[in-house]
Order: sequence, then C-alpha cells, then structure tokens
Amino acid sequence: LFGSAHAADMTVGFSQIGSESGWRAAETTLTKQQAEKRGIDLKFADAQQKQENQIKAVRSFIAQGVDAILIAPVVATGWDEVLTEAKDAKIPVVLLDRTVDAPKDLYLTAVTSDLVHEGNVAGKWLVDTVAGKPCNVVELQGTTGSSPAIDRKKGFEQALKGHDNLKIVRSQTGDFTRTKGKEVMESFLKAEGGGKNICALYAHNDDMAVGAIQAIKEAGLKPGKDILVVSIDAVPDIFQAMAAGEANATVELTPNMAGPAFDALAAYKKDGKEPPKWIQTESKLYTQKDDPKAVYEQKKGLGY
Amino acid sequence: MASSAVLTATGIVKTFPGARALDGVDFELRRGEVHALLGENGAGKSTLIKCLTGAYRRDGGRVELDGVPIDPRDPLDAQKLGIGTVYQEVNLLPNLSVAENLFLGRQPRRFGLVAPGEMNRRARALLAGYDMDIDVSAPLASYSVAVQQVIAIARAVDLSGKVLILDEPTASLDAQEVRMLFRIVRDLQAKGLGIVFITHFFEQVYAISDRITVLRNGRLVGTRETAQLPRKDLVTMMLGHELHATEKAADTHVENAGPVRYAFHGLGKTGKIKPFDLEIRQGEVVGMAGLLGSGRTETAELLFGVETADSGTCEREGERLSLASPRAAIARGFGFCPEDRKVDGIIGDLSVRENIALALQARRGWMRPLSRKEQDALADRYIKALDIRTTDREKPIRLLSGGNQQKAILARWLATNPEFLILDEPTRGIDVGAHAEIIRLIESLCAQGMSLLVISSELDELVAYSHRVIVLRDREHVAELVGGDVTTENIVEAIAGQDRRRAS
Amino acid sequence: MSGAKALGWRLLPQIVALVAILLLIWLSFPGFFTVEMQNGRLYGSLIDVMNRGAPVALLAVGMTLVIATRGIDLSVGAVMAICGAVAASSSVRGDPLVVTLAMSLGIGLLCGLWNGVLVAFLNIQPIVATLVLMVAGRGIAQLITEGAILTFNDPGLIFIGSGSVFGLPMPVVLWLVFGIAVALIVRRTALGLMIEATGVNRRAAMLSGIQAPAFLMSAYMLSGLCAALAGLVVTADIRGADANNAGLWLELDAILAVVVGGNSLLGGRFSIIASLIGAMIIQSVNTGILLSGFPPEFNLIIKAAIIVLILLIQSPRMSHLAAFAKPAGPAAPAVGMQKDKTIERTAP
Amino acid sequence: MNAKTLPLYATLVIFVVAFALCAFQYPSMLSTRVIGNLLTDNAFLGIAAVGMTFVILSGGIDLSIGSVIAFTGVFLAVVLERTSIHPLFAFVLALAIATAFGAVMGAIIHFLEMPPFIVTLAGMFLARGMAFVLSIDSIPIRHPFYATLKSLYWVMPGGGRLTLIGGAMLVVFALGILIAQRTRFGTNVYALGGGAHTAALMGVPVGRTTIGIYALSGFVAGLSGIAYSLYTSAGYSLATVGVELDAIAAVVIGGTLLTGGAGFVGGTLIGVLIQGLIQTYITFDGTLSSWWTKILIGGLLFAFILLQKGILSLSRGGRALSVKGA
Ligand SMILES: Nc1ncnc2c1ncn2[C@@H]1O[C@H](COP(=O)(O)OP(=O)(O)OP(=O)(O)O)[C@@H](O)[C@H]1O
Ligand SMILES: Nc1ncnc2c1ncn2[C@@H]1O[C@H](COP(=O)(O)OP(=O)(O)OP(=O)(O)O)[C@@H](O)[C@H]1O
Ligand SMILES: [Mg+2]
Ligand SMILES: [Mg+2]
Repeated sequence: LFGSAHAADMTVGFSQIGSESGWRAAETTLTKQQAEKRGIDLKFADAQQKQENQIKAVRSFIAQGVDAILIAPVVATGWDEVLTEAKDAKIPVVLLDRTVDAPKDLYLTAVTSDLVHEGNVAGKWLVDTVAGKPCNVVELQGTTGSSPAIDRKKGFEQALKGHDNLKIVRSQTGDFTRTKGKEVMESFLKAEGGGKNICALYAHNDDMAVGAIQAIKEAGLKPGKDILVVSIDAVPDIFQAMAAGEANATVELTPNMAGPAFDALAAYKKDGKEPPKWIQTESKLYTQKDDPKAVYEQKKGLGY
Repeated sequence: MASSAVLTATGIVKTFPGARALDGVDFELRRGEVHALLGENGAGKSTLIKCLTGAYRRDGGRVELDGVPIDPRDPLDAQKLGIGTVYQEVNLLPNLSVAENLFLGRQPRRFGLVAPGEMNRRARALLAGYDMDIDVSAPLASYSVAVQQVIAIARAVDLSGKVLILDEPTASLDAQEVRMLFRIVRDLQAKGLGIVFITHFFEQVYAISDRITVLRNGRLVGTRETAQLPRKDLVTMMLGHELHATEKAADTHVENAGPVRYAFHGLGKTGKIKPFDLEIRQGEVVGMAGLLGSGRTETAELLFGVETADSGTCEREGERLSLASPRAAIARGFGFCPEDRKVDGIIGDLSVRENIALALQARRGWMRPLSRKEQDALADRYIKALDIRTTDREKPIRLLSGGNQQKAILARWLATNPEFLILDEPTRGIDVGAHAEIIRLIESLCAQGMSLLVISSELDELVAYSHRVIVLRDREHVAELVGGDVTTENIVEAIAGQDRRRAS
Repeated sequence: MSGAKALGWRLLPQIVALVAILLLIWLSFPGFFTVEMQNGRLYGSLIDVMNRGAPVALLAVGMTLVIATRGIDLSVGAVMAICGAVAASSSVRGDPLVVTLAMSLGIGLLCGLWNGVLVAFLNIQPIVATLVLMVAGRGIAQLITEGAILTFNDPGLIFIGSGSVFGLPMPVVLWLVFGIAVALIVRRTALGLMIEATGVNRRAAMLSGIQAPAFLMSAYMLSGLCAALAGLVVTADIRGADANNAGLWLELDAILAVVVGGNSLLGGRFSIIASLIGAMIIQSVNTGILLSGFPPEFNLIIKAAIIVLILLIQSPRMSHLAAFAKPAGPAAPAVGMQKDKTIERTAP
Repeated sequence: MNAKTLPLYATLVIFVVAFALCAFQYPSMLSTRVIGNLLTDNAFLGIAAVGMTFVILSGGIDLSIGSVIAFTGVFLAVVLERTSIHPLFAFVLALAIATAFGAVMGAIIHFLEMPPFIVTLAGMFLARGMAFVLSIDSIPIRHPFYATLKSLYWVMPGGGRLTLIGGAMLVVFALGILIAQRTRFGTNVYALGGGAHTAALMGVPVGRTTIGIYALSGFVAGLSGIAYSLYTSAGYSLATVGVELDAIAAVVIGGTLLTGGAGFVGGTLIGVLIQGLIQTYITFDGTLSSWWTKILIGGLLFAFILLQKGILSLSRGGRALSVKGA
C-alpha cells in the first residue's frame, strides 16, 4: 500500500465508545487489524459508554503526544473544548462513524455513513417492495436519544412520506438489543391482533431484528413472508436469517471506518493534503437476492 | 408553692396494635418532689413516660405543665418545654463522640459554626460533676453500658429546666454511682424541679422518693406518700397480691456442691483482663463482684469464647477444651446471658418465640429444625414460667418492655439446658416478683446440678445465692470469698481493697 | 394466628398492588387477559408477563436472601452475562447439555462464593464487595464471547428459553418451581430463621451460637446460582450469549422487586413469595408500557409514576391501618397470673 | 489520629502510593497537566459525590443524581437555546428545580416512611424521563457566556490547567467538610446515621434533617449538572448514566460506612481521585481491550479496598466480634 509506508512509525490514539454490540466489536477488531497492516502503533481506550471517559482519553492522548487521534464519538455534542486542545497541540483528529457538531476546522475529517440515508434506503426498499399495497409497519427503535435511533427513524419516515399505503402503527425502543427486540415485538404482535395486521417490521439494527424474528416465529407466523423484515447494519447473523428466508433486507454499515481514516491520515502526514471534511462510507442494500450465504461466510470472520 | 403541681396528666390512654398499654392513667408531679413510678415489667411505666415527652402520641387524655395544657409533638418539643428525660435502655448515639451526645442540638457555636474545643471543654466540666474523667472526644461506643448510662443522665439533667424523668437510670450502676446520682437529684430537688424516678430497687425508692405512683397492666393503682407506705403494701399494690415467702431465700446455702466440673488456668487477654484461675463445681453458683469496668464482663466473654484468650487453658472434667468461639462453648454446654441486652441480646425484629428458640435451634443446626409445635410449646412454657408479659408469642421482641426482654433472653439459654450458665447482670431491670423468681430459679437450677457464674452489682443478691464470690478490681481477680465469708461487708471490703478506686 | 393467615396478611399489599396494575393495563388494553392455546403452548399477554418476568423473578429469589442478611448483590447482572457466555461457548464447543448446564451453574456458584468470601470473611461492605464483580464480571463475559453475540443451536439449551411444559413456557416453570422450592427449603428448615437473625443483629446471633459467616456465604452463593439460571434463560431465549447487554442494569430491577415485595433493605424478615409477586408487578408495568403504545420517551416517566403509586399502596402508613384492622389479642394478661412455677428442664 | 479518622488516612496513603506507582511506570503522569485533568474530568462526579456522602452518612442512599445531572444539562441547553435569558439566571432556575426535586424525595421518604433506595430509584426514572421529554436530541450550548466561563482557568507551573469546574469541585468539598464537621445540621446527619429512632428520642428534628439532606443532595446534583454542561457545553438526556454508582463507590472507597453514621466528606474526594486515577492509568496503558479494561477496573477497585482493610486491621487489633448491631 502506498500511504502505509509513511503511516508507519506513527502513533495513533483511538477512543472507542465501548463494547455494546457485535457491530462495535467488529469495528474495534477491524481498526486494530488496519493499524497493524500499516504498522501503526495504536493506543486503544474503551470509554465504557461514557463521554467523560472519551474526553479523558483524548486529553491523555494529547498529554502523551500521539501523532493522531481517532474518536468514535458517543454523542455529537460537547467536543469543542477538547478538540481545540488537540488542535493547539497540532494533533489531527479523525472522527469515526459519527460526526460532531463542532466547527469543521477542529478536526481533519469524519469517516461516517449517513445515518439518515441508511434509514432512507431501508424505507425506499419497503416502499418498492409493497408496491402500493396497504401495509402497517411496526418500528423497533434504537436506544432512545441515541443519534442512530433518531436519524434512522427520520430517514425511514422521509422515505415513507407521500406513500399513504404505508403507515407506522407502532414504534417502541428495543435498546439495540436482541432481548428487548424480541420482548417488544411480542407486545407488538399481541397489540396488533396476533400480528395479522402487521405487514412489515423495520428495526434500527439487525440484532433487534434477529430477536423480533424469533418472536414472530413463536407467534406462529412466518417472518419474511407474513411479516417483511428490513433492518440496518448487515451483521452476519441477519444474513443467516436471510438465507433462511426469514429476513428480507438489510442496509450495510461497514465496520471498517479506520481503513479510509488511516489512508487520509497518511496522505495528510505525507504532503499535508487536506482530505474532504466528510468521507461517506457506502450504505449498501442487501436483499435475499445477494446470496446471503456467501456474504455470511465472508463476514463471520470479522469479529462481529 | 412548693407543693403545687408542675406536671399533671389525666386520663392518659395509649393503644398499640393488639395491646392497650395505658388505660386512663392519671399522674401528678409536684415542684421539688421526687416521684417514684413503679410497677411490674410491662405495667406501662415507660409508655407513660414516652406519652408525656411526645415520643409516643397519646390516644387520649390531657397533659398540663404549670397548668398550661401541652401536647409535645416530639421529644424536641418536650426538651424545649424544659422536660429532660433518660429513657430506658441507654438512648445515645454510639457513633457520635461523648461531647456530641451531651450537646446534640445545642452545640456551642462561634460565628455560626460549632466550636468543638468549647464543646469538649463544657462536656468535661459537665462530667466532672459525676466524678467521671474520660476522653469526651472518643466515640460513645468505646465506653461500657455503665459509663453511657451516666452520660445519658448528665445530658438529661443538663436539659431539664422544670422536670427530670429517669427511666431505670440505676439499672446498670453500682452503689457508688447511685450515691452520686442521688446527690445530684437532691440538688435539683432543692432547685424546685419535679423528678420522676422509675426503678425496681426498693431501697432506692425509699431512699430518695417523696411519693409513689403504682401502675399495673396499664391502669393506675394509686399514689401514696412514701413515708406512709410500708414495703409489704407496696409489693401488694404492684403485684395485685402478696409476694409469697421469696425474698428471704437468702441464708439457705447449699454447701454441698459437687465435684469440679470446669477448670480454667491462667486464662487472660492483655488489655482486657489479667490471667486468672477459676474452678467451677457441679451444682455450684459462683458470684462475681466488682466495680463497673472492673472486668467482670470481660471475664465472662473470655470464658464464653467471645474474646479469644491469648493465654491459659480450659478443662472439663480433666479433658482439654478449646473455646475458640461462642459456638464451640455452646457445644460444650455453656450458656451466656449478656449484659447489654439491646446490642448483644435481643434480635429485635424476630418474635418472642423465635428469640427463645434461637440458641437451641442454633445448637441443633439448621438441618434439624424445631417444629413450629415444639417452638410454640417451648415459648409458651417459658412465657408462663418467667411470666413474660406479651400479648402473644409472635410479637416482635423489641416491642416488649425492657424487663420482659431480659426474661426472654434468659429463657433462650434455659431452653438450651446448659451445664454451665454465665449470667451477666441477670436481674437488671426486672421487677420484684420476677426478681424473686429468678433468684429462686438460679437456686433450683443449681440444685439440679447446673453450674452457674453470676455477675451482679447487687451484692445482697449475690450473697443470697452464691457459694463462692470472686471479687474483681481493675481487670484483675483480687479475692475469693467462700461459704461463711460470703457477706456483703466482706465483698465491699474486697472491692475497695487498700486504694479506693475513683474516690469521690 | 395461623401461619397461612399470617402469610395472607403479609402478602396483602403486594397482591393488591399487582391486581391494581393488571386492571390498569386491562383498561388501556382490553385484550390483556385473553389467553389461548397456540400450537401446544399457552399464548397471551399475561403469559408474556410471566415469561419476560422470569429473569428478574429468579434473581429476586437470591436477592431476597442476600438482602435479608442486611447485604446487597450488585453483581447479579454481570454474573448472568458470564454464565450465559459460558453456556453458549461450551454449547458451541459441542459439549453435551448436562456439561453445559453444570459448567454454567457451577460458575454461578463460584461467583457467589467469591462475593460471599469478600463479605463474610474480609468484612467488606456488600455494596462495594459486589460492585467489584459487577464491573469486572461483564469484562470476563465479554472476554469469553470477545464482544460478539455467541449464537448456538443446541435444541436442549434453546428449550430452556422457548420450550414449554404443560403449555407453560419453560422460563415460567423454572422460576415458579425454583422459587417455591427455595421458599419451602428455607422455611421448612431453620435456614430462614438463621438468616433473619444474622441480618437483624449479627453480634447477638453469633452470641447465640449461629455461624453467621456460613449463612452469609450461603445467601450469596444462592444469589449466584439464581443469576446463573437467569443467565441461562436470557441466553437460551435469544439463542445467543450477548455479553454486552445480558442482564445489564437488571440488578436494580431485582432489588426493586424485593423491595416492592415489602422486604426491608435493612435485613431481617423476608418473604420470597412476596418478592416473586414484586417481580411480576415490575414486569407487568414494563409490559403494560409496551402495550400502551406511548412513544418511548415517556416510558421512564410512566414507570416512575407507577412505582410511586405502588409504594403508596403499600407504604407502612397503610399497613399500620391494616395492622389495626387485625383481630387484636387481649392486652397484657390481667390480674391473677399463676405464681407457682418451677422450671422442668427441657429435654434437648 | 483516633480510630474515627483512621480510614481517612488509610485511603490517603493508598492514593499517594498508587499515584507514585503509576508515575513510576509512566513518568509523564507526574505532569501538572495530568493532575489538572484529573480535577477537571472528575469535577462533576466529585461535586455530586459530596451530596451522596451526606445522604449515605445519614444511612440513606440517592440513586437519582445521575439523572438529575443529565436533566439539569438538558434543561440548561433547552432554556439557553429557546429563550434569551442569561445563563446565570438559568443556573438559578436549574438549581431551584434540582433542590426542590431532592426535597420532595426527602419528604416522601420521611412522611410516607418509604425506603430511600426505592424513592430515589423512582426519582432516577422520573428525572431521566423529564430529560427525554425536554429533548431526545443532544443540544449544543453556544452561549458566549459559557465561553467566558471556560476561559477562566489558572495555569499551573508545568502547563496544567486548574479550570473553573475543577476549582468549583474543591470549593464544594471544602464547604461540604465544613457543613459536616462544624454545623449542627452536620452532626444531625451523623446522628440519623447512628440510629433514626434514638436520634428522634434525643430531640433531633428527623423530618427537617431528612428533607434537608436530600434537598442538599439535589442541589449539589444540580450544581454537578451545571459543571457537566460547562464541561461538554451541551445537554444530552443519555449523559451520566450510572454516575450514582461511581459516586457511591467513591464515597465508600473514601472510608464511609454505607450503613451510615461513620465517615468523612474529605475521604470522598480521595475516593473520586482514586477512580480518576484508575481511568487515567488505563488510558495511559492503551493496550487493553474493552473487556480487559473492565476487568482491570474491577481488579484495581478490589485491590484498593483490600489495602484499606489491611491497613485498618493492622493499625487496630480488630476485636473478635467487632460487628455491632446498629
Ligand atoms: N411500640 C409498641 N408496640 C406494641 N406494644 C408495645 C409497644 N411498646 C410497649 N408495648 C407494650 O406495652 C406494655 C407496656 O410496656 P412498657 O415498656 O411501658 O412497660 P414498663 O412498665 O416500662 O416495663 P419495664 O419495667 O420492664 O420497663 C408492654 O406490654 C409492651 O409489650
Ligand atoms: N466509671 C467508668 N469510668 C471509665 N471507664 C469505665 C467505667 N466503667 C467502665 N468503664 C470501661 O468500660 C469497659 C468495660 O466495662 P465492663 O462493663 O466490661 O466492666 P464490668 O466489670 O463488666 O462492669 P459491668 O459489668 O458492671 O458493666 C472498660 O474498658 C472500662 O474501662
Ligand atoms: Mg420500661
Ligand atoms: Mg459488664
């Protein structure tokens, strides 16, 4: 690799939110792999879901004088101060999988997907699939207040706008977890006449979808047929479900944010070339047509 | 003026779930008089007090202070009105320092901030009046029941502007402290305060009180001039009938104690008690006398394995025992009825039944439970035998009156049928009737071959039932009186020794 | 007063609260009580309540005893995660079911042992002692699953989560049987008495010959075992061990269940049955919220409001009134007590 | 140095030793910068922990502080975003609300005789819920006054900054110590911890004190919320989840008995710093995976407690049955 030569002997601090989901674990693994591949010395700090810990981490990275800092921000706000400190210390900062609302000059670039767009893609797929037929949708939200939950909801609703045949009849939080996904889906099924008036499920992440699929099966319905299932993240297990015809579609959120980030850093270090402020990762839509089995095989090694 | 009432209560009623503790009780306290409030355990004395001081809200009746109707919402109100109280059971805070306990709520302040130096100075001054010279900045818990009692009294006296109420203040005091207390009471009396005095010691009643009010089962029996009320009549008033030939169980000494059952050699623990030898025969009562803090409780705790001795051995009929823990001791047929009922004795939230069955159950192990029937039978037997006053055996023991709690703990140990029973102040806070019963009990137990070690501050009581009396001074066994030598005088002699401790 | 009657009085506030909640839900969601048979399995919201309430109910059993000893166990959530992870990994490794279960339950006991030693022998305050495992435990669980969701498909293990016996979901059977079994053991032996005594006044209990440490240990170990069972249930339920989220913050719900069950956090008197009802109360609230269809941002407010309501129903003030309602025995026995008595020695 | 203050000194010694060890492994940890960060990053926790200390000393517990902090942050953000009122006034409002919130919980605990654990747990749900209702989204605070407040800091020799909130924490602790040790209210708090019933018999105004304690805890939580919103210049309804546990841990590590009645506010400061130290150490290490991080935190926590126990039992020949029923 070209950039890697220069990236080598670089020390990079990485402040990770924590480890709350399989996807997060995969991101961490991939980041470490990418760093290794480029001979980068990666300093890793797990923030246990706490912004203050992330700020602490960044501060101590600065104190240790690393060459660059990666942050996967737990929340969009509240970064101005510490980012300024980094800037003063002339340490470039790259944001992963979420932007922050701080002045753009405070960080080098942000490697993220567009959360709203993800929701939008999922919504579009559903609109096209039901093709004008009336359809009651139930929604499994992510953790209340978390930006993925908010934006993926927004995007999905945008996509549904103007298609009055689709309406969201129930929407509850499943905290991004399988257990809650299953529990909430059970109550949806009860509340909507045993599921007979539900035609589709939209889950803010695959884990909740996987849980919900089990609930649907235990209610004696066929997920994927009686109730369409579309979700986001593209973790391996959802592809198994797709292969079994129990899930219909998922939108990929790549866990490999670090790769592009390191490349950008390398280029920047090499000849001060400013990357674009936003490196958007692709939000690819997978359906049962895309040979889910194969995708599962290639993904299951990535530490999801 | 001197004879006019300072505090009058009329028709006081107090009902607890399942028990009417007070039933239309009248009570009048005059200026400058010491008024003894007497009655059996559970008669309602403490409850009446608590109703007067707002610790309980009364359900009926009126209370007047200097002719003005009062209704203290809580003890704080009462304090503000000039009523100082020592409640039964030392009611101070173990985690606060002695000084803080003395001045809680009225600490001296400088610039709005509490001034500890000043507070400690005053505390020391205050306690000096009670011949007590202790570190007032140390937490209260580091002192014995006795010291705590004295501190509680000092606090109440300091608080009382018009009325001082003392609920069994002398229960854990020895003669010397009692004398000192009476001196102070007389001063206050002279100052025109009204003083309510609850006790089960008749000597003290006749020594200090001007009038006597007697309660029985929550009802007023009557109020008399102490001078016009012979002991015999007083007893009858309290019990509702005469006390059959009990108290003079005294000089009936059973000289023929059996062979040596337990032998302790050089048992001791540095800082607690100097090494001592002790032999206890079958069917023998060994009394233990000494001033407060002389180390009697420590001795007992050492024998029972509460404190692990750092020197000495223990033999039972020749075979070595290791008394590493109370459990081990109990397994060897020991029993120990502790002095500090509240902290070491009762399991407050558990019922009377469970408290009585506890030690026996513990020895049987949890796998072999006493059936509910057995427990009930056990409880009922001792409730009857020791005449424990409770509405039913399922009542939480903390709701029992002080004396009745004491009886329940005694029952707990009798139920285990021990070979060697250690009693630390067994008659503390127990009424005349029960007192006589317990003395008889002790005698009948040893007649049946049980060995007893009895710690008591009541010397005539010790004399009454002890074959031998060990005398302690300053954490050392200093003398042993046997047979005919066991007399009050000799004990006092021995306790005093050459140098009188804490001479006043 | 007979034991049964006493129990009735004891459970009254909890039962009232539970009924009240159920009715409340029923008003907002008429179909709530309908339960039908569906492919050999009872099916309905009421069943969901009992099913989803299983983990907290199981935890509550152990937590009740721990709290009775004047302690608290914050680690149960983490222990659930560990035991779930252990079970999943062993199942993935292809061990036979018995081995899987034995390992997972064994680990649970081990965790309890650890807590017990810290509390009983090192005399560390329970809340911090168990805080250690609460923090480290989740790490250990994640170490086992490496942060991913470890999925398995051993039908036997899955059965624990979604199987059913006599139409009742397995988890329900588990907590009912286990809970009642423990309740019986504790009350039919003297275990309960010993634990209560230790909790109310440890020193007095020791002076009466009770080996308090042993009983402390047993309480924490039972709590560990319960956590293991709960861990198995949630893991089997989603056919995968989610070390990151399994049992997260569930310790709070368990404690809440015990207290809603009317047990004092200051130790002493306890009732396992009451705690189980408490667990059901809490789960009814959660399920009710889901069924009500409010937007999620209101969940917590509703929950808070209902909890306050429940506690109002069973606040000591109310029970005072209940106490006065009880048939009152006569006051301290009146005149003329038998004065002639000599103690016959008890035969041990 | 008497038996009461022993745990305090024990904790202090442990902290100093631990810091020395860390500094030995990572010399750069000895910089005033790290120390400055230690104060700034833990300011909001420390401030809240002061309130928690009072609550625990009185034998109670307050699980609501984390949510109250978050609520205060969101409240400030919303108010400053949607209205034009001055932050100082907003601060006063927030503090008033938080204090009232605490007072109400105290009143419920006292008058309805409910266990604090549950009442404050409900409070925890309620406060977090109100934060959600105010705004699910996280809201940045761009008011210039915040900038000025942030610009107030004292540069220590060596480049470390003692920021406003860091200083505020120290001040709050100073005041806390003063209240606990030198006021009648303080003594009453200890009295309640020693036994509410006895305290009542001794004439302690139990009701007033209880309400006061939880009001104080609420006030301090509000203060901590302000500190946190200054720290992040934002309001976020999911912020500071589980801070109550950190606070409790800090208090107990600081040598306060959870059963109440014994302990010192000063100890809590050390407890907070110890936790901060653990965090800093971990970020300096930078090789730990997410799970090893957790395990290490737990391990270190255990080590500290054990050390404390050791020192205590060494310095006082622990009695055989030292557990006294309250
Ligand atoms: N809080 C309570 N609840 C229920 N019953 C109570 C309560 N307090 C006291 N009692 C009952 O009221 C009666 C009177 O108790 P009280 O403590 O006044 O007796 P007493 O005269 O002080 O006896 P003693 O001399 O042993 O102290 C007893 O039968 C006791 O069981
Ligand atoms: N009047 C006193 N002044 C100072 N310290 C005292 C006094 N009385 C007791 N103590 C202290 O209390 C502690 C233990 O007293 P303890 O009660 O065990 O002695 P005791 O002989 O058992 O007296 P009793 O059993 O009558 O209370 C000792 O440390 C002793 O120093
Ligand atoms: Mg009394
Ligand atoms: Mg003694």
